[in-house]
Amino acid sequence: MSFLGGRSNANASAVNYDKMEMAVTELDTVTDFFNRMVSSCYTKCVGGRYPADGDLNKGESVCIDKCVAKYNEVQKKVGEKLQSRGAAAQASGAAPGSGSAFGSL
Amino acid sequence: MSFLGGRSNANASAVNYDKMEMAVTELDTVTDFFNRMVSSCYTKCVGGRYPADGDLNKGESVCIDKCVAKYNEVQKKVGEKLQSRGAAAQASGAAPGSGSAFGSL
Amino acid sequence: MSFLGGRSNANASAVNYDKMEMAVTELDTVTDFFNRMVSSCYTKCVGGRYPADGDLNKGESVCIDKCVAKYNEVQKKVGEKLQSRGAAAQASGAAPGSGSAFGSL
Amino acid sequence: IEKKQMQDFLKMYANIVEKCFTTCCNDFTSKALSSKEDACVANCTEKWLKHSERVGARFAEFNAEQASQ
Amino acid sequence: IEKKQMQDFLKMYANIVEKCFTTCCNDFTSKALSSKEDACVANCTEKWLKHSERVGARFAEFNAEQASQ
Amino acid sequence: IEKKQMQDFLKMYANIVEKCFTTCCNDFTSKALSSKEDACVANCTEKWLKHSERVGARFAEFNAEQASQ
Repeated sequence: MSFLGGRSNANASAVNYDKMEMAVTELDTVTDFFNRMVSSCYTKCVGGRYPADGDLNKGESVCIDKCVAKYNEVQKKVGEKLQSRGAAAQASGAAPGSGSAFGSL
Repeated sequence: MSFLGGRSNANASAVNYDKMEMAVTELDTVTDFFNRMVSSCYTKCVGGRYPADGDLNKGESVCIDKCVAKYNEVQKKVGEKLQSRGAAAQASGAAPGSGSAFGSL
Repeated sequence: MSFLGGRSNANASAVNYDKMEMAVTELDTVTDFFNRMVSSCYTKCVGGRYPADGDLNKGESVCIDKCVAKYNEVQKKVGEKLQSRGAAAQASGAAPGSGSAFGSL
Repeated sequence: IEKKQMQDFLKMYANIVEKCFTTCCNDFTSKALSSKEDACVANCTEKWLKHSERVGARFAEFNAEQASQ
Repeated sequence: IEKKQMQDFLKMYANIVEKCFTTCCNDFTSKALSSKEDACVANCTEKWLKHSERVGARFAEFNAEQASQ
Repeated sequence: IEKKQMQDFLKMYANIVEKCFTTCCNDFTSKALSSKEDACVANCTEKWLKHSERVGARFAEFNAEQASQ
């Protein structure tokens, strides 16, 4: 659950919770999120430049650490925003505002 | 069928027609086309700039409407071009120019 | 096997070899590699510019030929590098340096 | 089909994170989001959703038009 | 396998649309394609197909060479 | 699951090839990699792997932290 940065929500039905839990913990999803983080941080911290050698220099290493932290923060923020907007409910075809399937994340 | 912007073609065999109909109406394909349109129009009309607020301004809204229209036009044009070139036939391993599997779209 | 630019390796177990052979020759993988080559070479040799006509000019054609050759070279180099680093072993959860699953490519 | 919707949602989620991170975060001297970055991410997310809804509405109109021709 | 070919074809189709739209369309004050944009899309599509065929031919040669070594 | 790992590995492989080719190869007057390009590809690959490992390590720490809260 920590992956999507949300908190559990007693209002969410157990059924939806289980389904999303399943989907979220699916390897594909985690791998996709991780790969995007790797690519984004590579672009911000390492990429583009012609590499002088095969090591990460000090600046790059520090940048990567902060980049991962910020990327995770952004993930949380966006997750909370989608949750508050009931985007998951919309996306899953439920009446908007009716439930909080995504609240359970 | 409107999705790919083509017209039905009496020359196409019923079998191929059905198969392609199926493939085309598959949710995955529509979702893929739609997502690319969302991304392309975001880049052209909204993206990149540091957002001042959470609303689409007038200019962005107008841009999005035209962008969707043009994207759909381009889709049609490219579809017709592929059709006339028999690209589908080639792609499906049939003798080029022999049939018009894609003509049925 | 030539696809990944490696050489067969007598140390690799037959089982792993078969599994990887399967994965590598899977159409999906070849298609993915090929599509990335098409895109990369398009960007380097053709793309971006407003096309004056529908033909590849001399410069573009020559560029494409070299581009494909270099892309294949890079693929080999990266494959050898991953092989020597035992990246496949790591990725497959085996103890690093323990085997050479990737050596069989 | 429900699984498909969940996957689409998760993909949209991942897309927003990627786009808004790229747009909003350019300073990697601190670990925490600055208040400016924080506001940017909120606005960026909101804008993406509104953009996506508008594209969807226009696309639906276009398809309805095509179907009726 | 036929399904796979259809999917590959649809992916190529979607790729061409995306690339040629990005290259050719930069004016969003009108809904219709200008004649210049229209020609650009036609040329861009044609070029992409020829490019793709050429890459395919070189790639096949390369693979044949490797296999014979 | 083993098949999944193989696929992830092949995807990473394809990503590295694409990124390092884009970064390192800009001269298409010859077919062979120049020694400069060759060194660039080697360094680029090495850097990507180290980068990827570092991101993985930080991500794991973050997840462990979250789980313990």
